[in-house]
Amino acid sequence: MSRSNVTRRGVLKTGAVTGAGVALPTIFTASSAAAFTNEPTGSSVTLGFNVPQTGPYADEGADELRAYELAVEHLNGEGDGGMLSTFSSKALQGNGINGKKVEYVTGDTQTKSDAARASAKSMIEKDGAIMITGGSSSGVAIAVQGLCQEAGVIFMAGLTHSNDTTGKDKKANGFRHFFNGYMSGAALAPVLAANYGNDRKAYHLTADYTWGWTQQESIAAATEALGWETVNNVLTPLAATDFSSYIAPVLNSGADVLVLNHYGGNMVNSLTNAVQFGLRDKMVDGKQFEIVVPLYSRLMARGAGENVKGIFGSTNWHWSLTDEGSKAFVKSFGTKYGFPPSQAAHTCYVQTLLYADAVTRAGSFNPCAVEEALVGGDSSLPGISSEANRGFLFDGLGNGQTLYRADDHQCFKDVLVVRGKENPTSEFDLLEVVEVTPVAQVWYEPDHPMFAGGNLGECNPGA
Amino acid sequence: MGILDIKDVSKRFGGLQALSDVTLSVKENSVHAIIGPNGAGKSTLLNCLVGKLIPDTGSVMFDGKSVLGRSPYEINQMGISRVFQTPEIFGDLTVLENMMIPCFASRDGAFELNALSQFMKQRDVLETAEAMLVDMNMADKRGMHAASMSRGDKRRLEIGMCLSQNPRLLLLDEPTAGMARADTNNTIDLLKEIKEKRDITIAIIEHDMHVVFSLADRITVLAQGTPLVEDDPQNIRGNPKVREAYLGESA
Amino acid sequence: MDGFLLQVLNGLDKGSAYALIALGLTLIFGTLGVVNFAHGALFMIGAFCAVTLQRVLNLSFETIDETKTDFLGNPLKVKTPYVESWFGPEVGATIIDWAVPLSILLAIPVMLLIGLAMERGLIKHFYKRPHADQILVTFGLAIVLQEIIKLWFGANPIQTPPPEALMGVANVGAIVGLDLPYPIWRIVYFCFAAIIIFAVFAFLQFTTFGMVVRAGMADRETVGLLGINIDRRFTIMFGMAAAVAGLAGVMYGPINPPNYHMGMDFLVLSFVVVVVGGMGSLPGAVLAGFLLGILESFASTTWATTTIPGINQIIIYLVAIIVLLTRPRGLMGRKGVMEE
Amino acid sequence: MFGLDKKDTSLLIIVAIITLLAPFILNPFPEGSAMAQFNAGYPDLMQRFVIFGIFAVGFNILFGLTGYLSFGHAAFLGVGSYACVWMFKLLGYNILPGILLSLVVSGIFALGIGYVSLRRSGIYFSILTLAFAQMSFALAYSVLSNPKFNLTNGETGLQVYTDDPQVLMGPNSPTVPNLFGLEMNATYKLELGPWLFQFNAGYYFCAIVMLLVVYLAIRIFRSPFGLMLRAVKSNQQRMGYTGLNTRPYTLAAFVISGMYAGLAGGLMASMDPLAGAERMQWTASGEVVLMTILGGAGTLIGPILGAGFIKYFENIFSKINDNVLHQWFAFMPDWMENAMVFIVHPFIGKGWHLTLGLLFMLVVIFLPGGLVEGGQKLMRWIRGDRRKKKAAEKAKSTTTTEPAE
Repeated sequence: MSRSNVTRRGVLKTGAVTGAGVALPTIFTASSAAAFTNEPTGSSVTLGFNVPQTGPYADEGADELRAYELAVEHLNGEGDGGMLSTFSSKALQGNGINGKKVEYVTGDTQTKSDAARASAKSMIEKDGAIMITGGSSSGVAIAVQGLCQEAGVIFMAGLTHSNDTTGKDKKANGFRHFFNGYMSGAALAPVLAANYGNDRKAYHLTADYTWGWTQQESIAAATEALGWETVNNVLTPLAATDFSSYIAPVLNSGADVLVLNHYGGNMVNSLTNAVQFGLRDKMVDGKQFEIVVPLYSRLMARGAGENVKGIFGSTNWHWSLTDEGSKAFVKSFGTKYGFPPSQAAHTCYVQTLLYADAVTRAGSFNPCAVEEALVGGDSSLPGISSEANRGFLFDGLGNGQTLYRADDHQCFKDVLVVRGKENPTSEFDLLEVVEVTPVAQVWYEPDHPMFAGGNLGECNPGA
Repeated sequence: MGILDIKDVSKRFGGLQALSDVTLSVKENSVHAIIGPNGAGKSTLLNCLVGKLIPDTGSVMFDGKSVLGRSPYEINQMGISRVFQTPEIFGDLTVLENMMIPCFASRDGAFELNALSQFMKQRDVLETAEAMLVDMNMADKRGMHAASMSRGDKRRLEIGMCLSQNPRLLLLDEPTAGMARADTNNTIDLLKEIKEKRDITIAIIEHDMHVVFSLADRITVLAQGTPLVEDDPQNIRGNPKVREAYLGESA
Repeated sequence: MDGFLLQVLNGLDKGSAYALIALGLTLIFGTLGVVNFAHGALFMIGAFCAVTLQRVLNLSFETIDETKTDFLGNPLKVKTPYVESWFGPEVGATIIDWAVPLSILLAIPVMLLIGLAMERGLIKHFYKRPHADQILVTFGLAIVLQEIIKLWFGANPIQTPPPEALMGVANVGAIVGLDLPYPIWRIVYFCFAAIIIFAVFAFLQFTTFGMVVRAGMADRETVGLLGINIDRRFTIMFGMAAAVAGLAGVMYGPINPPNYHMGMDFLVLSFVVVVVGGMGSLPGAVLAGFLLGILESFASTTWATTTIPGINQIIIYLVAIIVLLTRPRGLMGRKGVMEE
Repeated sequence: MFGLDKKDTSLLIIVAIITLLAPFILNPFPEGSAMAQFNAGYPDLMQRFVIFGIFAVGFNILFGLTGYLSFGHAAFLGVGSYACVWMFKLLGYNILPGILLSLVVSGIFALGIGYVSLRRSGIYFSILTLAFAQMSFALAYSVLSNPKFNLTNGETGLQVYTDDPQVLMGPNSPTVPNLFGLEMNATYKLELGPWLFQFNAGYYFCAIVMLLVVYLAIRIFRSPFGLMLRAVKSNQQRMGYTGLNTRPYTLAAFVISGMYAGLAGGLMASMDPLAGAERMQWTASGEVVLMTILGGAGTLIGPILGAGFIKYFENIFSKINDNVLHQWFAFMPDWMENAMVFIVHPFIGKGWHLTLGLLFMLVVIFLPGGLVEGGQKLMRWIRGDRRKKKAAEKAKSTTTTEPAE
């Protein structure tokens, strides 16, 4: 079953080309010969790594870039091979992708949707990138995903946690390995209930933009289902640096849990401020006051320092995992760079491998063939009975058995609930894995109300 | 009843009574000088005439119409032009461009969105402006940057700009202040020539008695915000009150 | 009531930072007539003085602990700061603990030097240039400074915790019988800001140096005619303004962990503060700083955001517009400054 | 020609030739060569050059002529983009209604903001415009994207979804922005030996629009209206006492330049149908100020040069990574190669901001009149050099003839 089709666009464009080409001494026109956008014709293939290199997420971007370089090395058969040996699919041989040497270009998203699209466009138009990957925020991921859909290349999302990326804004050419707000809520809520009890009053501080809203909605729904009450939800401006005026009202609100739906610099500052105001030492009606940070990142945890100790959150992956895949990845990353990889680095590395694997299995770089290989399988996760439980099942990439689901191009896998470590042994040892929430618990149907409204559309091979 | 009638004008700045009950009339086609010691309120009075200040009480009528509450540009459009103590010209523009702007203002009014034609091709304006440059003896400087000229030339340009609008009343605020003797004499000659050639009323504020007595038909002496005397030049010269208040030295 | 007072405290605290930055900006603008877009960067460098001292104090030698392993499974290297081995673990730990307050000692000379170098090396050549050029060149400098910091310290925020003794909260309302828990360090910051502001005003009011500078702010040419070397004094003023910004930055670290772009975050806001206060007016800058801080705090309360959605996002700008339209030269501005 | 004098006509013609041949001029290096990294002749960047050129030319009408420094012009660009994308969503992908609405909406916005802001001058005006723009940004980023009333789609940016009404779209209409069927992303690629040149419909559309608005700008510069605007900058006091009302002049300039910004915004959305809120942020407003001053405020061509300069940096320098550096320096011995990479590393890729900051400073310090002044100096130097040479030759010839006498 191939979903590739000759689009009207292709025909029209050829028409335009012939029209425009009359007056010019045409020697060879590249576009008319290609079956899809940027079909690699030489001995190499170019991937586009689009990460934030400037702006507040530059450190995460740098870590993503390290992971990409590592992945390219491994794909080209250099280095120790990393997860290539633990990956359940054995299509990748370390001889590039489909026998073509992997080359790459990098760009700067600046964590702005405009700049990210400009950068991605230059990769596609100038450098002939066949796949774009990366990013450290949902706004950028969704914007670039839309662009790749229009341009007819594959987009392998980096760090993006908003439900919308594979919900209302999902696209046939876009794929997400990272988990999302709903999964965070579903994984975190039971752990929170087990540790803090079912009778809690939560106060939410939420970053006032799309990602913040979807995460808040997810966490509130999941905790309320277990008996918690959501006392208040206050939206904070993205540009806020000092959260004191948002934290102060929490003191007298009667709430006994503070949920910080913040990420990056916002999270570091709001958590620091919350601890400053003594919230962690506060007692409300005989209960210890608690703080929760639903989406954790080790790089951010480092910025928040001492303040993260004992605070629950969820994460996509952590370097202290002991499965073979994680160990192999941490080893090759740590050996090369001298410190363990972040979750952003992990998801980017894995996405690159998954793409390469899909191309190799499909035997073609055609985005439609890649889509078919990446999610078109009939395998399914054990223990979940659902129509939607089908796609490409793989293992050995650090998260256990994982399903790339056909219906929305979202990966389903176990989710890690972590807690800030009380006695870290090193500057990297900041989080400890409290629970690995099984995938069945974070499963949702594609038509779940939080994800409804979108349409994958059809894969677009471009040209 | 003159072309400009100032009646009972008072103005206070905080604790300072700058003008109190000034009444003054300027006759058409005359040169009326207003003199007085520093702080007598000359500049305040002038500012009240051109809309920069609004007096607390009193009225200022120009040709039967009140100027009070109008903006400087409206008052200019009524026919009053002002020359400043330090020449106010468009320093970044060329002399010719400087001269064309008042011509446009006279032709097109206070605002005209004329964004597509070329200003150098507006024949009528160009001709008026160039004629005025010739009148002012500045035709050879037409392409110069206005800011780079001597102070005397700037003054000459400013007066020319005012005249090019054919004002009915020309207000001069110490036109020779800070000028060398030669420049001062040139300016006096220029003003005399204007007075002879044109149907124009001139009100002049001046420190330099030489200038005042060579030009004025009528003189008002202002002291501490009030008109002390108004008379013909020859009478002012001999008036003891004036000597006491203004010249001081003989008292 | 408690909530109300807490927000007043928050406002004063935010206002302290605004006021200190705006004070420095106004000193520079008032004396030198230069619009300094790099002032936020000076604030940021101040904060990184604290980070640097913290790093220096934490310089460590490594010993290998065979019993533990690191993330790659190799024996763990345990780091011991030199300070601890020199002064003994306890004294050493205390010194490290007090890194932020100690940084003041480092920041004053460093910031003065940076300020002097900036004025002599760059700003000096821009006195006669249009404000737009000044803005552009100092903006360029701000970018360069912040990128250099980013190169060394990375983009992520870095914790600079306050000394153990100044952590936690104190009940500031206890005296009047109210329950007003407030973070100690924020109280420290407010007091610190008050002292600096007071010191600057006293300096300008009561010293001959200050008198000359004030006269120079009022009319530069006249003072020049008196044969006083006003330029040198202005250079020193620039250094002082830089030091004020730097100190504001040093002490700000424990409130919010410093990152390389914190200067830019404050820049626009502090310009709004300066303008609302009135260009060139020192009391205006301080007043506007506290005023906007308090208004910002109140706008972020649930009451305000439910009454007018999004008010917390725009309050500062809204106030700026209203003030500028009703009071043409800001709250306490002088006539004719920066209007051409 | 075209109602312009000789000098302006030749300037316009030169600009026209350069823009139309840009695909060649910007791609001087053959594909695959190490220098290909510096090629800028791909559709997206070429589009950006001309669109930001339009933005800067419009800004210059306000700032260069009247001296009013607006720090909030990006708001009009953003509003223009939103208006255009909304037209795509409601009517369909034909760009004409979108661009027209951009012009109208940004004009109305500029009229409102200008009317209020122009009551003040100097830095007070700058801060007022900044405040309005920052408010627009904050509102667009979050408040106006709440699920109940989603006008801007916030963080992600406003984009077209398949379930949008698009009432004018027939079953065969293109599903990308187009001008009566001519798709904006249609690109004709010409390979000449190792060179690859790309001719993009969208670029040429933008380029033609830019030529039109540059022509309009020249007309404005040379008109009585333009003269009045320059007079405003030079001496507002004299303006008033010459019987001219400055307020409508400045307001008209503000609205015109706001509409230029809106047009640029509409074109941006037409080239890439997504409108992000960051377009309205103060840094974006600052960028156009930088472009204009960098190129030469008050000059006709300066702002376009400045826009090109900054966009080139943003898009080309940010993409150079260590890998590329190693390729460049591969001919050196290893230690030297590594040393060179180490030295250059801070200035490229993630360090492009640093390079840009340094260049700003250099240009402002040494070329107060911007790049245009730099160009003039260079021309003068070349000419002066030639003249000197001639003079020297002349001197020589006289000296050589002397002995003959």
